[in-house]
This record gives sequence, C-alpha cells and structure tokens, in this order.
Amino acid sequence: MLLASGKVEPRVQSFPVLPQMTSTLQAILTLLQTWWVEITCGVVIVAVVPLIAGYVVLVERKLMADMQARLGPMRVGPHGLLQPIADAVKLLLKEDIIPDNADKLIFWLAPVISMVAAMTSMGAIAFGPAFQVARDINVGILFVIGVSSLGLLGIILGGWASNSHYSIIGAIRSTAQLVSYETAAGFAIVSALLLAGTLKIRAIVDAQQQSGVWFIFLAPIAFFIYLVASIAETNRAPFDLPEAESELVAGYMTEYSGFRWSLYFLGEYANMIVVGSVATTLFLGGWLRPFSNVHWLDWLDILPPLIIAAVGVYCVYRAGKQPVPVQTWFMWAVALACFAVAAIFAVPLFVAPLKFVVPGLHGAFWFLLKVSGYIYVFMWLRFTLPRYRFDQLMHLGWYILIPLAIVNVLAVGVALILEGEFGWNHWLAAAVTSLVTLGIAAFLVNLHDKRTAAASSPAAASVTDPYAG
Amino acid sequence: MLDSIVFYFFAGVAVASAALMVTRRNAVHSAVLLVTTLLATAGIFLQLRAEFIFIAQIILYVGGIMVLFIFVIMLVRLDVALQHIRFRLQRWVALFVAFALGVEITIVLLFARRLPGQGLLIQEPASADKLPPNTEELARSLFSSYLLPFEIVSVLLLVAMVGAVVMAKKRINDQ
Amino acid sequence: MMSPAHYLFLSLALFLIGSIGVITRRNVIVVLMSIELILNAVNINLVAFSRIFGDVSGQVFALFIIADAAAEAAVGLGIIIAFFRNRETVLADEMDLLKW
Amino acid sequence: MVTPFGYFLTHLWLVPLFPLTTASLMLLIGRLLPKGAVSFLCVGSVFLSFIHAAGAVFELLAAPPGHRVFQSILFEWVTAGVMPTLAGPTSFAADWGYLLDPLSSVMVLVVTGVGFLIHVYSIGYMGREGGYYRFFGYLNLFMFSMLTLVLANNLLLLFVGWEGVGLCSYLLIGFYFLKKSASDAGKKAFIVNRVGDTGFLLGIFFITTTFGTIRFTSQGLGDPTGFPGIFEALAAMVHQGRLAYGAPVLTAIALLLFVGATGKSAQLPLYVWLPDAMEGPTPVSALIHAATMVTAGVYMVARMNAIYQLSPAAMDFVAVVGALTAVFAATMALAQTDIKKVLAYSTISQLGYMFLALGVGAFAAGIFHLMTHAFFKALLFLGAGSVIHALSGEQDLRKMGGLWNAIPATSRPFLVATLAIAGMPPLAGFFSKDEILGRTIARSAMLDRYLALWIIGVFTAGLTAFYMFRLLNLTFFGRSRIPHEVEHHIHESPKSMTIPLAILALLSIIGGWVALPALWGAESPFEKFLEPVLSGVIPETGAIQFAHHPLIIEYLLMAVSVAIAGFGIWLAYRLYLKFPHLHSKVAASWPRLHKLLNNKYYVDELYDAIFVNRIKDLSTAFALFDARVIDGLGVDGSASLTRILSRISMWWDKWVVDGLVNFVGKFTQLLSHPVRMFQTGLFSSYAMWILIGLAILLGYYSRHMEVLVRHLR
Repeated sequence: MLLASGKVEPRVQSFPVLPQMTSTLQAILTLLQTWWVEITCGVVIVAVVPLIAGYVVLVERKLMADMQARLGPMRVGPHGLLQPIADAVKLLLKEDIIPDNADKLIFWLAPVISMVAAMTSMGAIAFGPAFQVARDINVGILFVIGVSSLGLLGIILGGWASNSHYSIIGAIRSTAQLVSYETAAGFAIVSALLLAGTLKIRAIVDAQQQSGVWFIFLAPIAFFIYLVASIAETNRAPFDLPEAESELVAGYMTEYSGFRWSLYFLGEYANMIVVGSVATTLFLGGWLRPFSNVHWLDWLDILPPLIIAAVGVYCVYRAGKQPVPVQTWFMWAVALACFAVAAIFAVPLFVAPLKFVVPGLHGAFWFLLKVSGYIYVFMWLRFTLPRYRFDQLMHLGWYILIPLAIVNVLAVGVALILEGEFGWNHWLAAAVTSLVTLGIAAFLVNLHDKRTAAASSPAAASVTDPYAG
Repeated sequence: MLDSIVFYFFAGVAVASAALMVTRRNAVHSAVLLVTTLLATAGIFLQLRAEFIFIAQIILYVGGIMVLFIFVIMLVRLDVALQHIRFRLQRWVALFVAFALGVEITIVLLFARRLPGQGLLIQEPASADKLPPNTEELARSLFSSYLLPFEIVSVLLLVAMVGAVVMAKKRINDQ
Repeated sequence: MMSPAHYLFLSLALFLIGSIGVITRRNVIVVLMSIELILNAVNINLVAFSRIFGDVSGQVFALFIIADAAAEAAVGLGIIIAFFRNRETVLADEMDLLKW
Repeated sequence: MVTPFGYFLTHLWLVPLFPLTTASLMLLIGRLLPKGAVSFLCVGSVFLSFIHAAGAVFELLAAPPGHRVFQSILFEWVTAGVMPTLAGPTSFAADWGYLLDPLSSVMVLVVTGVGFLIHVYSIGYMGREGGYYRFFGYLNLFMFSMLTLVLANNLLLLFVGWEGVGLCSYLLIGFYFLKKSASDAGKKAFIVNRVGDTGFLLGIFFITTTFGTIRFTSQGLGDPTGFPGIFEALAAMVHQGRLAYGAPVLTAIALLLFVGATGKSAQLPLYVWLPDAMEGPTPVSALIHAATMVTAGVYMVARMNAIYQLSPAAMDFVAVVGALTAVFAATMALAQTDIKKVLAYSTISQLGYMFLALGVGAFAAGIFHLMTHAFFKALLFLGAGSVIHALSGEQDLRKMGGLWNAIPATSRPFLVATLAIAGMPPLAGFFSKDEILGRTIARSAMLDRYLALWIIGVFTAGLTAFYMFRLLNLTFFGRSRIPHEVEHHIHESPKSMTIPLAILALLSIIGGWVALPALWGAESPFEKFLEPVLSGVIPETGAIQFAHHPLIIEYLLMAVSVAIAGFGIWLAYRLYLKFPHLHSKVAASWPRLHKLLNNKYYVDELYDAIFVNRIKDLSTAFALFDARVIDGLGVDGSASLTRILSRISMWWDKWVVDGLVNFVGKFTQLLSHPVRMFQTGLFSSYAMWILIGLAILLGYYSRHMEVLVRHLR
C-alpha cells in the first residue's frame, strides 16, 4: 500500500480540517483519509478470505457428495451451512504439536510464509473496478504471479523443517512440480499479455472491454495451458503428488496439525482464488458483464439481483421442508439476507444519483461468479481424474506444455501482426494461429513419443527418481 | 517522511538479516535470512520507483534462485551445524580488512560531501509522479539501445543452463 | 527519495557483509549466497543512481546483473552437486585442489 | 649333350621333399593327429617318394649308357670367396643340387624300397607303442636325410645328409629315452660317429683345398664348361702331371674319408656303437643299422672311387680293415645270446665284406653286396622283430626254440634269409659274396696279401654260416625253452608285418640274379650298369687289373666257399640240434676263448680304459682349473673388485652428488617457503587477498579526492 498515487487531493478536500488536532494525529488522519479504501479492502481480504475458504471447502464436499450420489454434511446447520465454522473451531482448539528435532523457527515460519504470500498476492487483484488494494502498481499481474510463487518457499521450508522423510519428499516433489509448471503458466500469461499490451490489471480488463472479446477466445490454447498449469501449481488433483495420501501420508503437511495446518490450508485455498482471479482477469474478461460493450443488451444488468433473489426464493422453498424449527428460521434468515443483497444490487439501477456504484457492485458480482466457476472446474476435475505418476507429471510439464506454450506465444505474436499490419479480423487470425499451434504441438508430441519409444532403455528409466526435475 | 520511514525500515531489515545470514551456522537459516534480505532490497527498489526491478528481484531471486539454493541444500543433506575450525585467524583478518575498507569509503564519502559545490547529491531527482511509466521505459531502452547486451545475456543464460545440466547430470554408471 | 549517500552506505554495508561471508564461511553454498548478496549491493547502487539521473540504463544493468546472478547460481550449484557426489563434502577448506 | 628328361627326373627334388613334409608335420602337430592319419601320411609319403624314385630310375635307364647322369641344381647354397687351392685360386661354391647316376639310383631304390617296406612293418610293430607320431616323424626325417645323402651332388650336401642320418639314428636309438641303457647307447653312437665325422670333415677340407671344388662331377649339367667337378679337376690335374699315381695328397684324402666311413659303417676300430644301437626299436635296427645308414660309408667310398683308385696304399688299408672287421665281428657273433646282438655283429662283418670288396677294387661287387645285404639283413631283423613281437618282448636266444610251426609266416622267410646270408646258391647272398671272393682271389698273383685276404674271407663265410644257423636252430628248432606264461600267448604277427617279410624274402631270393651271367663268365649287367661311374679317371696308368682265371677255377672257388658254408651249417646242426648240450661242453673246453668271445674281446672296457676315463680325468682337471683359477681368480676376483669400487662410487654418489642435488632442492624449498604461505589453494583465502588489495588500492587513491568525486559526477 505504499504505492500512493498522486491524485489524493479531492478526498482531502472532502474531509473538514480539524485544527485542534495535534500534528501527528493529523498526519495519521491524512493517511487514513488518503487510503481508507485500501485499508478497508485489506482488512476485508484478511478477514473474509478464511471464511470464503471454509465455504469453498463446504461447497467442495457438497459437490463431491452430489457427484457420488450422497448428501454430504447435513448436520451442522441446515444443509451443513454452519459446517465451516465448526471445522474452524475444531482446528483452532486442536493441540499444537511441534515434533522434536524439528527446526522450531522455520517450522513456525513456513505456514505463515505461504499464507502471507497468498494473501499479499491477493492484494493486487482487482475484484472489480473499485475494489483493489494496490491501486495502480504498473507491474500488477507480475506482482500477483511473483508473490504467489513465494508460497513455494513456505511449502519447501515446512517440509524440510519438520525433519521427516514424508515431509521432505513431499516438499521436494512440490518444488520440482511448481518450478516446472510455473514456466508453462508464465508463457501462457505472456501470450495473454501480448494481447493486452500492458501489465496493469485494470488496463488488461479495459483492453478486453475495448477489443470487445474475452481473450479466452483469442488465445484458447493459452487458457488451456494456464488451466492445467494452475491446477498443478495449487497441488490439486490430478496433480496432488506432494500430498498424495497413498504415497506420502500428507506430503509436506504430515507433521503439521491444528492452527499451523489450517494456515497451510488457508494458503492453498487462497492460492486457488488467486489463480482463479488471474485466469479471470486475463482470459475471462475480469469483472465485465457478458457482452458488456453491446449496448442494446444493457438490460442484462438486471441479472445479478435476479440471480441472488432466485437463491433467496429457493431458500424460502427449502425452509418449509426443514425438520427442526430452528433450521426453518435460519433458512428464512438466509432468504431475507439474499433478498436484502438483491435489493442492494437492484436499487442503483433505477435510482439515478446512485448510478455510479453500479459498475463496482456488479463488477464484483461478475468477477466472483467467474472465479467460482473456475474453481468449480477445479473440483470437477479433481473428482473425475485419477492421480498422475511423478515421471508422467514431469513428462507432461517439460515435453508437452512448455513447448506448446512457447509455440503459442509465437503464434499469438503472429496473430497480432496479422491483425495489426495486414488488417485481418482478429477472430480469423486467432483461429488460424491456434490451428497452426495445435498442428505443431501434435507434431512435437508425436516426435517425442517416437523418441521415447525408441529409447525405452533401463538407462532412460533410471533417470526418473523422485528428485528429478 | 514516509519515504524515510520506508527506507530505514527496509535498510534495517536488509542489513540485520544480512548480518545474521553471514553468522548463522545452519545453511537453511542463512538461506531464509538471505530471502529476507532480498525482499528488503526489493522494497528498496520499490521505494526507488523501479517497479520492474522490484518484481524481477522477487520473481527471479526469491522465486527462482533462492528456491534453487534451498533445493540444493536439501540435496546435499547439509543440515549439520558446521564448526569454523580452520578459519579463525582468517576470520579476524577478514573482519579487520572489512572494517578498514568501510572506514575508508566512509571517509571518502563524507569528505567528498564537504567539498564545496561538488557534493555527492548532484541534482534533485524528478518527483515520483512525474516519472515515465517504469516498465515501458525499461523495455524501450532494453530493446533499442541495449539490444545487443540483451542478446548476449540470453546467450549467457543458455550457456549457463547447458553447463549446469552437464555439471549436475547423474551419470548412469555412477549408481 | 533519500540522498544518494543513504543508498551508498546501505550497499557498502551489504557489500562488506557479503565479502566477510565469502571469506569466513566454510560452507560453499553459503559462500555463493554471500556472493549473491554482494551482487545485490551493486544493484542497489545502480538503481539508486538511475533514479537520481532519471535514466533507466542503471536498471537495465541491474537486470543484466540479476540474469548474471541466476546463471552464476545455476552453474555454481551444479558444480557443488558434482563435487559433493565425488567428495561427499561441500566444505570450502576441503576444496584445495587449486594448489596442484 | 643332355637327353630331354621326363617328369620324374625333372621333379627329382620331390623324392626327398615328401618325407621332409610329413616329418615336419609330425614333429609340429603330430600329437594332435589320430594314429590312422599318422600312419597314412608317413607311409604314403614314403611310398610316393619310392614311386618317384623308381620312375626317375626308369627314365634314367631310357637314356643311352654313356649319358645316364642327371643333375639338377635347385639353388646356390654356399658361396665363399676366392681361395688358393692346389688347382689354383678358385671361388668356392656349394649348391643345393641332386645328382642321379647309376650308383645313386641303386642306393635310392634300396633306400626308398626297403624303407617303404619297413614303414609298413612299423605300422604293425609300433602299433601299441607310445610316441607313435614321434617315431614316424623321426623315421621320415631319416628318410629325408638318407635321400639327401645319396642324391647329393656335392660333398657338403652329402655331409648334411650324413649328419642328418646320424641325428636320426641318435634319436631313434634313444627312442625309449626312459631306459638309461637306451639313452646311453644313443649318446655312444653319436659320440663315436663324431670321431669318424672329424676325419670325414678333414677329408672334405682337404679335397676342397686340393681341387677347389666339392661337386662330384659336372656331367649332366646344362653347360659342362661350368666350374668343374672333383672328377674333372682330378683328371685335368693328372693329365697335366700335377698329381701322380699314388700321390700322398690323395692317400691322405682317401684315408681321412675312410675314417669317416669306419665311423658311420661301424668298422674297426669304431664299430662299438652298433651293437648297443640295438636298444632302439627293431624296425629302426632293420632300416638304419642294417639296411641303409650303415652302408653310407660304403656308398661314400664308392662315390669317391676315383681318388681311391689313385692311391694303392689307401686301397690296401681299406681292404685289410674290412677283412679284419669281417672275421673279428663274426667271431664275436659266435657267443652272443641276444638275437639282435647276433644280427648286429653279422651286420658288422658283412660291412667288412663290402669294404674288403672296395679295397680290392671291386666297387661294383661291394655295391652289389650292399644291395643284397640290405634285402636279407632287413628281412632277418624284421623276422627277429616279429619273433620278439610273438614272444612279447623276449630277446634271449636261450629262452626260445621250437617256434618253426608256431609262427610260420615269420619262420619260413627267416630260413630264406639265413640261407641267403650263408651264401647258399641260388640266393642273393651267394652271388654277391662269391663276387667279392672271386675278385679278391683275382687280385692275388701268387701267395701274397690278397690270398691271405681271400682265406680270411672264406673263413668268415664259414663262421657266418655257423652262427646264423646257430641262431636259426636256437630260435625255431629243437626243444622249446620258452617260459610258460609267455608260451600261452605266442601269436603270429599281423599282416602289416608278415607281408613285408614275404616281399623281402622274394627279393633276397631273386635279388642276386641281376649278376646271373657272371656264372658263365660273361660280364654281369649290374657291373655294366655301374661301370661308367666306377671306372676311375685314368684306366691306362695304375688302373686295377684283375687276373682272368679260366672258368673251372672259378667254379672250384665257388665250390670251396659253398662247401665251407655247408660245413658251418653242419657244425651248427651237430652242436645245437643233434646234441643240444655239446656246445656247452665245447665252451667249457676252451673257457678262456669262450669268455673272451662272450665279452667281445673286452673292446669296450679297453676303450673305457684308454679314452673315456682319460677324457673324464682331463675334464675333471679342467673343471678344477675352471672352478679354482678362472672362477676363483678371474670372475670372483673381478666381481669383488667391482663390488669394492661400486661401494666407493656409491658413497660418493650418495654423499656428494645427491647431497649437492638435495642441497639445491632444500635451498629452493627454504627460499620458496614464505611465498608458499600465500598459495593455500583455498579460494576463500584468495578472496581475502583480493579484499586486502582492494583496501590498499582504495587507501592509496583516496588521497586524490577530486579524482574520486569527478568519477562520481
């Protein structure tokens, strides 16, 4: 939050000067006046992210249950709506164990590092035209990537500090995994940045607004690469080797329990949110409403309140079916909350003086919707796909994704040149270059498969040890 | 005022953790402390309005090089505390020499400051908000006037990559 | 923006600490880290003066130095791993083959 | 002029080559070959050389009598520089060439034919012996050497063959080298032959320095005007009157060559090795020590007849030695009890006959007797071998008897051979022996030395008949004295042994008939055939004249010799068959004589006393001298002297030279010590030095402040 922008004057004038205050207090006040938005946003993030993470877990469990034809948590609160809170309480009350021979300092430091990294990187994300902590840092997206990659240090240090074989193997695995997949992700991001032409997050979204099309349509391959790579970066199935229960008990978290464990846990889910937000910003048009630059479709602005209201209606419907009166009342409360939020979203549409809040609110709504969709894809894949073997993982990363990503960067560049210099329609350019990229990728993969088939020798096999990569 | 707060904070962190890094006996602790130093330095860069260097420092140094260091430390299994047996005398000599060097440079700087009209502070730097956007500026000069060095550096990186692979390659007949 | 002397002293301190580390530490990995520290001190100077003179060349060279540091770390660590595989040690005072 | 010769003559060099090939094969890889292959290869090779020899001889016969000489020079063998000779300075040269003339054709036929039969015989005889391939290898090597000997066209090459056969006989006598007596016999044969060879070699040198050439003749060569052979040189020198009849040079040469002959052909006084040579396998005794090798001396003397004819003294010496050897050996044969020893002594006496013939100038008769003797003596040895085979290794006459019907295929040929050697008409021995006796008497004008020689010869004939029939009776007739364990498995020898016996029997019957016309006074075709070789260089002066008696006297003489032989046979019958114990009484009546004969006149002991022990004493004396003086003073003394000197030089080297070097090294070390302290090899210390240098430099430059500031600007 140090990146104070120059344009603070209007807010200063909006506050009356209090002459009797001492200078220091005045200074503090000026700080607050200058940056109240940033401070509130930071507080909101730090306060809300754990809650969100808990509810993401609940959603995950519910989804798993649904896909497995079960009910999932139903006891705590109606439909287990209070389950996350119960979990949090349990975790906080657990005994906090530090194993002997563990390096105390680093054991204590590691979860904090990964948590802090995730949170900090969240700071640069724009959850909407209004809600951003680091306002106009001009390397925004890089900041997000770099800082979130610091979480890696937390993981590897934790694994090393707990002085256990499972932990260190998990740590080294995850290090190798992250290092190899960050490359691919970086290339994917680069090809999106080529389209955007800037590093500032808002500028990226504005670029999509102006070009009138989300970059997922102009660089689909890049989006695919980023999807896979981000799954691997967050150590989630099918790439969850660092914490593969069947192989290493819990990977680098084996020796952790209670509060520290929950820190790691939060870090992971925060990371999911971060990568989801990055993907949303880069490829899915950030906080933009679908068809945001088609004016005769502006009536779509009514959608957010309608959706929230629909949720409320559903809650009312479920309320009648609750076995216990307490739960009925709770459902009614939820329904009322939903209606209230819907009202908050709806009113500015119709009351002219409040129009200026519309982009902020709706943008936040759309942004969160897209992020949750992205996370929903994560969960879907996790429940669907089996786990990879480590050498398969490395193989996928180094032999397929990275070459594909490199080729894709070139392809996007070519597409831009075609569009800019030769005046092609960008749809056409994107389609052509993507097809070319796919062809080249197919050629590469085929070539590599031939070579591996040729050289399937014990020498080649013995190279894939857990420290590889 | 805010500037000075930020600078002293980061400089203090940097120097303190650097000193700790040199004196700690556990290599991993040293690595963590070095990470801290680097992050503090990155803060200094940010305070200097060099955002791209700042982020490059974070991504390359902290996210890349330091991870590599810690990785290697774990590979060579060197978490035993190392005694400084052989280097006692050398350590004292080194401390003395470093001290002498520091004193010399300090004298130089202070003295140079007092020279009439030709202090160190030669011109008042442009204020933060009048700076051109850092990244674009950097990119422009990097790809126009420093293109050749840029290519050379990329070749250097390639060479280093090949060299590192050759060095660390585990020969099949070794095990 | 502080006066350049601040940055100079800061980088001086980092440089001295780094060189002391290079000289006194037995663990070669730590020695490499100290070298990284020295490089950082240099970077600080470069960036500071580029800020003063309003010229990004200093930052360009800082970038080059970072890349250089990356290369140096990669090769150095590779050498260390090879050495460790042969001699089972990473202690500086057991790497005395320079004398032959 | 040279008649165009056919394949066999032009490929004469193949005749010795076949046995050489197989011999080298055997001695190199024979161990690996199965017995069948060994016998096939060796016997086959000898058979091939026999075929080639026969073909060559027939092609030679096709030529007109005057030109029955074939000579082919394979390559220049030895070329020495010019040397002064009696015939003027000539450049010495010896080539490796083969000469086939009537004389060598007789020899080559005998060698290859009898040799082939004995090879076949050996297949059966050596069948169960160890070292089969070794035996045949030696045998083939012997065939090669013997063929080289008889086909050689110069004396040096002949000497090569001479030594080769000597070597082979040594190897084969010592074939059972684990038996001490066998190896001793081999050594004895070798050493005694050396004595003779010394003379032979001296003779060769003498010839060389006299005639300047060692090639026998230059006939049959492409250009007769090439450098001459011995005969041409001799003829030339005689015609120029540089050499007279009976010149001492010629006598010396002849005597020296004859010394060699006595050695090889076991004449007095060098015969002692032959009886011991019987230690070897019987086929070896038959081939080498009866049929071929021992006749090499006869062949050599006959080959050199031109020289002999020019020195009457040498001729007389040869004749006397031959006669004495004949009777001497015959008397020794009387008392022997070992079947092979008896045959050995009879061989010696027959060789004596041959030398007698040569001595009286009847070279053709000598060669004739050589041939017939080859037949029946080989037959006798092979028969004896077959008997020993039948009696499973028994050689003592006193343990035989009554084998006549037990082994018919052996006894019948044996009888034929005995009659032949006894000189019974019409067998081969009769003709040859009678030829010799007739020639001897023909030389004697009145009661002179030749008459004495004739009487000795006739007496020897009687003795021969006696001891041969003694052998026959003791072996095949009368009461069997064979021990029982042996008697059970008396068995006839296999076909491979009996068939050669039959062939040889046939030969010893008809072998003499080539001289049949001599009976009615005509000239025998054998002599006619050999005549061009054996007539000396100058028929007119000093050629040997033979008196021509009327036929009746000839017949009378024949009758006398036959009668004496018959008397010997009758005596043997009386003593050994009619009254089997009489001979022991006779022996008892002259105990001294019997003892003398039984111990072979103590000749071996005599030699031991005279030569062997003296030589041993001499060598012990030499050994003492060597040990005391040469080793003691010379070698050890110089060694100890060297040791002392080297001590001194070592001290010098260690303390002075090395000391200097070490001093230099130490000094350098001392000087370099302070510098070495900087060179620790630890990079950190180097870094420290860099830092120190930096500090110093800065301290130096900070005196020029404005420079620094300007840099900062």
